[in-house]
Amino acid sequence: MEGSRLVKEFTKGLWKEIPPFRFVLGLCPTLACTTAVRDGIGMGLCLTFVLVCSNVLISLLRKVIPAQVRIACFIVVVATFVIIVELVTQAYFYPLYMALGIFIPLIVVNCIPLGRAEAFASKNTVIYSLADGLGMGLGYTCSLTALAIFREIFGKGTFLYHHIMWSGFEPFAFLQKPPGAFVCLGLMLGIMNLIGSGEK
Amino acid sequence: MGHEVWTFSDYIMLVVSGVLVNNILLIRFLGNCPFLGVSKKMDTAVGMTFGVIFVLTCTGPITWFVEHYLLERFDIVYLETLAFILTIAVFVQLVEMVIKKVSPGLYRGLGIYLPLITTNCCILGTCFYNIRFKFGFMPTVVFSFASALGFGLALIIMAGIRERFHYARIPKCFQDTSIGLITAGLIGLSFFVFAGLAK
Amino acid sequence: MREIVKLIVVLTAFCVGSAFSLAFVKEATKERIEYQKLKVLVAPAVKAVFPSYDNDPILERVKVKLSEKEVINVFPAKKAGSLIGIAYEGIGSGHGGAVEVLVGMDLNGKILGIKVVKHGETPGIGTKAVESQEFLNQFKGKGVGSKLTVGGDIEAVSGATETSTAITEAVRKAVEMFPKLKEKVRG
Amino acid sequence: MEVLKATIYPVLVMGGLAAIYALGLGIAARIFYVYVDPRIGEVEELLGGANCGGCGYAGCSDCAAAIVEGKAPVNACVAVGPDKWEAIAKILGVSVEAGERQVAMIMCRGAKDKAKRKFQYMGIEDCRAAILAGGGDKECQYGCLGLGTCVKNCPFGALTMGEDGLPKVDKDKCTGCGTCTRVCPRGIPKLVPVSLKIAVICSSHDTPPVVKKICEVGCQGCGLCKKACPEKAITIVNSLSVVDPSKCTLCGKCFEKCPTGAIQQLLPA
Repeated sequence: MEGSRLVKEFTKGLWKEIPPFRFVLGLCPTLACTTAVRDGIGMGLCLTFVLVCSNVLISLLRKVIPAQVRIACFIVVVATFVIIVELVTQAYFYPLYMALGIFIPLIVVNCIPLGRAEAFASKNTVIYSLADGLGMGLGYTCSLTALAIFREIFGKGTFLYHHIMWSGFEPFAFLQKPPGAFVCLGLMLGIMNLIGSGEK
Repeated sequence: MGHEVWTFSDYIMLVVSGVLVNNILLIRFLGNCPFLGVSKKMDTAVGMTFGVIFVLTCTGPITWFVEHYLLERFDIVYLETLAFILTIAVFVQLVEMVIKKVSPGLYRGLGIYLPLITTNCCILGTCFYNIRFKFGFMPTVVFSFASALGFGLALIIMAGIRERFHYARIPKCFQDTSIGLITAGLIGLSFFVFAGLAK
Repeated sequence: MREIVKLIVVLTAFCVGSAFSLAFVKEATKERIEYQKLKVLVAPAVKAVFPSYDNDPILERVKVKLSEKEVINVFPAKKAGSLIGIAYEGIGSGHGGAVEVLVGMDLNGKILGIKVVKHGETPGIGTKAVESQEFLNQFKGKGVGSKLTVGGDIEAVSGATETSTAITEAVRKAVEMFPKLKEKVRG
Repeated sequence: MEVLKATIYPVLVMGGLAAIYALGLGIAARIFYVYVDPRIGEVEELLGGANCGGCGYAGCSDCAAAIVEGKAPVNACVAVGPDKWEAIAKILGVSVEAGERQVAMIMCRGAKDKAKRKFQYMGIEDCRAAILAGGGDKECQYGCLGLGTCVKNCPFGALTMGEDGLPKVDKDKCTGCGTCTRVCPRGIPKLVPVSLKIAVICSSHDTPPVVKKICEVGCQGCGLCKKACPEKAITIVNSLSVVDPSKCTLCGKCFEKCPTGAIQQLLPA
């Protein structure tokens, strides 16, 4: 029973409530950081780290935080982990840090960590919060990666910066541009809905 | 953008750049969650626009002061994220309280959008940009205002289009958010016309 | 009143805790971050100014204190363990702000090569001087004792006089520092 | 020791910043304190939460405030049932005035095969759009266009489009919020008490010859029902018969006389 709930909390983030498709939150990095596969995966993992850590800490402190100032406290906790991620990527993955730029500090206002803190971690025990955070984070990473694979291969003709398309391939540059990101995400969302509706 | 002296035409270019060329929503990708969330109806879109313009024009300069007179002074710029988000959250809550007391009518129109604005990344993002572009005080004020205006412009255009979706036959799987995103892409494409108008 | 006190205590406690732990993380990553930044910004330039070396000049950088406020990074190039030259930055003022030039010197005070690291010159005009290998090669072989002035021993790139002057100024300043730095790095 | 030294400024500055902010908020909360009746929140929890606007207020929280202030009746929110009204009344310490639950009823029987069409409409699937194209494709200018604007807009999913091209109301799901009456360009769905036994299911004010020509099932306003009624419960208003439910005894005489079956006894829900 215990184990099955744990599995459920983990897997719901991977398909049933996969952000940002089923759960339209955290769109800005989804659009901005998916021009290359490396950036997509990097962004996803940064967010996963912040989400897991903040979920665990908030769930540990949930009895201590007074209700009136809980949002402010959540923000401080999330911001702390965001700065840690910022410093660590800067120290060990500098090119990634340069590519993601302003979007690493902006994880703090990405609705996913705050939303999960409010909706889940503040009401559940540590172990479930951990599963929830990990599932949601990995789900987000998968979405970003999928979008990035599509945009990088067709928009640039490369995969992880290696040319993989045939030599005469003309990259579909629109996909690399901001409007291409919107259209691409919209189409993917539509296809997800189509698959999802077939399941019912 | 390391100008020493800012002339009037520089400011005009900055506004053009903020509103049209580098539109914060469509080109810089900031503030997309509320963009899709509140663009279903025109009146909510207008309410949100005014909320963002007000909050951003105030928090831009405030965070500028925090950065230059507090964080830089004590050499703790790495705490920027924490200090900024705290400042914005507190400011928004303060404004909410003041409006509630002083003008209940305004509160009913604008108040419900204020809590949403705290987590609107276009606010925090623009504050970061002000610092990264090494703006002085006045450019900060102007750029913050222009960004908010750009946000509002895109939001209101979007709301106008989305109200028409009622009358369109959209395939079921594309309804709502999906078609919203594609529309946003097409609006973004039209904003490319302005590229080259200003830096 | 009790409400206010509670509010202050909780929020302050959270912020203090956060700042405290972040300061530790910052201290732990400080060295790495500086190294990474230099590696991305300066390493290609170091490669350009020295003909050959086999160490990691970025990792072995030496911080030299010029005055109370000015600290300069000096990158030593070594071959088979022995010092063959040092590289460091000189700064000149160009049309669009400071122009930073990395200058590679051998131990006798001769310039091995120079490379512009950072500038804000107008694309297509000032950048002509930044990119012209012919212009930059003029500095090779000159060094301590050379005049290093535009119109003197250096010929400006036509159409980019201001930038050429700024680069020359940066190199001149760097060369002037050489004797002082050489001692510090050796000792 | 070095490391500890590096923590001094961050801790002092951030701690100070937080303390000042918290103090500011605390003081502001005191200066700008607005008394909010805690009952408003409680009442709002009990309301529908669909912000349907059926109560005539800007939203559920607005309605809750009006109920607590006594400007709106306890049963102002039609979207929730009597048990919720009682709960609200309990919070306020008053009793519920008896108000019957209302449901929507589609006042047209002009199904696809029963009412004539002027032309074939192939435009946008929305009644409001169809009205703009020559006033709709039905000959009858009062009849249901059957493009489902009410169905799409029902916040509770109580309406479905039937095979015959007329919307059907699920009385269990319908909350009587009135959204359908507002969105319908012809105002065909009407709110009626759930216990209503008799109704004239037609909205046409056309004269008898006109109705006869264009619709098999409409009320022509011929007046046969009026003559048949022993209780004088029926009147003809603008070529449409109207039943006064308080006088009607459900004797059934009118049903027999009606040439089109527009006047009907309603089956118990």
